[in-house]
Amino acid sequence: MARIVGGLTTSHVPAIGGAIAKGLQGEPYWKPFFDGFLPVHRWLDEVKPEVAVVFYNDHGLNFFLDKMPTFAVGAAPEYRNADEGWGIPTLPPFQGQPDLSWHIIEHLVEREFDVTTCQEMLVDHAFTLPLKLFWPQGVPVTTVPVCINTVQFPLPSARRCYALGQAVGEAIRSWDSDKRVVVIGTGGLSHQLDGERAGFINKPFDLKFMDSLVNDPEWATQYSIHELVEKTGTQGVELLMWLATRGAVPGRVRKVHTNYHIPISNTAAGMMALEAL
Amino acid sequence: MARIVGGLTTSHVPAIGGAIAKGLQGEPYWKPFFDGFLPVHRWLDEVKPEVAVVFYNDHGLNFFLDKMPTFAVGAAPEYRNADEGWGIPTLPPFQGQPDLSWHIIEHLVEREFDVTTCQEMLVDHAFTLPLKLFWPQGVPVTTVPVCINTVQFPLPSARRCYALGQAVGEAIRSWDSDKRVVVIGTGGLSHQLDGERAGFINKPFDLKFMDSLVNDPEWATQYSIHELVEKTGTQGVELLMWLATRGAVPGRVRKVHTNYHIPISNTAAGMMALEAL
Amino acid sequence: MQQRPIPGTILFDGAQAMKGYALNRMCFSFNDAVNRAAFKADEEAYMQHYALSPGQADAIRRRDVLGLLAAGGNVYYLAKFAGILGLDVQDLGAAQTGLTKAEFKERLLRHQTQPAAAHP
Amino acid sequence: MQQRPIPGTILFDGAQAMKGYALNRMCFSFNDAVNRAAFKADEEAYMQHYALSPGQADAIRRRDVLGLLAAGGNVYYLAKFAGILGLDVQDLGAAQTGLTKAEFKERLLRHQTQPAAAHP
Ligand SMILES: [Fe+3]
Ligand SMILES: [Fe+3]
Repeated sequence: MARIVGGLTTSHVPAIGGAIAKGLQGEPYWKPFFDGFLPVHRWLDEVKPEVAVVFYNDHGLNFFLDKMPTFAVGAAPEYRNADEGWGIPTLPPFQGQPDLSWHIIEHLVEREFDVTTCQEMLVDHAFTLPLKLFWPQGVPVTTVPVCINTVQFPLPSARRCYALGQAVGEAIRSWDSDKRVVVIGTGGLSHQLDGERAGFINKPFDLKFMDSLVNDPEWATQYSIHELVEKTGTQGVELLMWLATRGAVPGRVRKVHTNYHIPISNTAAGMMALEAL
Repeated sequence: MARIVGGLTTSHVPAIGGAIAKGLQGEPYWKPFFDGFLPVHRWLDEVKPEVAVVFYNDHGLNFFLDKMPTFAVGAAPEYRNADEGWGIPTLPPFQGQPDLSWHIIEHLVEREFDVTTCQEMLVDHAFTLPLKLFWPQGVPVTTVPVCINTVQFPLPSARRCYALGQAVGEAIRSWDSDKRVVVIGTGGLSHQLDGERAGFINKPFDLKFMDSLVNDPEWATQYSIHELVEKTGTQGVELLMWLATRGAVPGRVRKVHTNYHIPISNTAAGMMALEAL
Repeated sequence: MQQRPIPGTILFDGAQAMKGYALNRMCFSFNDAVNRAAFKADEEAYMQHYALSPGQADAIRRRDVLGLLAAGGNVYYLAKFAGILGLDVQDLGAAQTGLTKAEFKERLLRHQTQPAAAHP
Repeated sequence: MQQRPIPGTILFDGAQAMKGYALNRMCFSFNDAVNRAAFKADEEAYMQHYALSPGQADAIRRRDVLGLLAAGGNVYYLAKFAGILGLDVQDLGAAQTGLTKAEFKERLLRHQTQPAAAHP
């Protein structure tokens, strides 16, 4: 059976793509952000994951309001990146792991998750940039994207996303394979792009949330989506991806490294690497 | 609050569209099928539903395998029919009831159904023909389509579909409106189009299933999807729509009329009208 | 998840869906009359555009329904290919069961006399 | 479901999604460079093709971000319109808060010194 080595979470602001393309990682603005990944690179060199299951949210590249899924699971041989409209460079395709995709899909439907299955799926910055951040020298993992709706309300509750993560974790651990799997969640932390409240950031909540993921992973499931928007901003709800990730890495974890930096673009940028024990 | 007047279920074979277009309702082949609807027309004249929530399955018109939802709910002002590739006449658009659509969507997500929301949705023969069968003089109801995946395995279980129906029923009954709502489920009964087993029909199971919907509505939820395919054929699983419909009309019902006729095309054609008590 | 096979039946699951993606994508395109005409005008070019596997293309050429199912075809999409050929579901049933259409219809009719009370 | 409003925030729910469908559909098309060019070449014709409401078209003409949100625009799709204009999220933030871009950035930076221990 496959083994989950741990969970990785990070913010996924589009501007990161520009910074990577222009080689700005050492600039004063970017250094505190990119430096946070260095200890994680060393850890990944040790544990050498071969597959990544990635919880992310689409930002209007693959899904439109004509067919907006709550949960979508990729089941494609490869996932192409594409123009999102603002000129960050398009990355080469990412390799899929369709046998794991279908194993996850079957397990999720059996567990009464009503997923949308995607045999073709364009992946946006929320999927691509974190992979480049964790593996700047080239992405050595095959992938399974799991997309959670944060575009259109009603959103799935924090509790439902955590349960989704748990079920995905069960599926990975019952996958008939000897591969090492890492779970990744991208998005957040607190930020809001739209409305008069644009620029909202809530550092105390973010730090408490990051802390909870280590030893009290269900802490955030006490909040409704409405409360989470209130506390973290309209885009801060992307923390749902972090919650699903932690749900997939069950039991106790060791904190490999964390980073928190304000601001990248309009975002409180967070990063965590948790090793499964 | 809105009131559910009852549930209607019927087979939805494409050939029905040709028969209606050519006026063959009185021909010996078709008469036993179309005559089954006459008592239901009288009942509908009495109870006068204003809105129909329709459980149906898409046959490759609106959904493809790039984005195949388990459950999809329409939220459009109108639903267009379109060419399905075999030349049955395309019908004029059907009116939506978007406020009810959104009320149902919000309730379903709150109840942990992970629906796909469709603000644009082409509807195929499985949606259009039953409305023409129940209202041959012109469709007087606005509509909310709810599509259940029967194209690609894994399918949602019978139990899950029944629970979906129950949650949709709760949503209708908590809709802030004085409208009379009828729930419709289309598909089945036993038939199989593909493979060496094409032409399979199981009359004893169909009759037992129809019987169970009156007084023992959860009876069919004892079966796995695999067992249902075994007992009713690869397309016989469309009975999931009937189950969801009965889930939405809770409690005791009065049998207004039923009909069962073999064959229409390759299908054991069934029809039921149940009045909510 | 191993389950006992159902004779004469292929369940369209993940394995079939992967195998048949190109074929089903082509058949899905047949919803559009323009695409049906393009296929009829040049079948080979059309199949090449959709990158059908050699086995899929061969089954299309031979109008081999069981071959199309084995190659990952899904009955809901294949029905649109049957539409191009002017075949109805009873033609397909006959082709798959090795019966004439008359024999296939006769077999359907015989189900009328199945006893209602047999154990389901 | 009445919930207490969050100041300065419109949740993109069913009501907004219905109101904004045409506008968001247009903005979704801006993923494609060809469509961005077509919009730039003739904004009025492009908006007409997507059947924008008069209020939506007006907000597009005035580059009025708050107006676009009020007209049912969703921030994820509107971001693609901002891309056409060469605006980043801090330009948008400044425009919506009535600050200069420098002031808006300054305000973001001040969050660094929020005490970690305050009640979340
Ligand atoms: Fe984001
Ligand atoms: Fe059908």
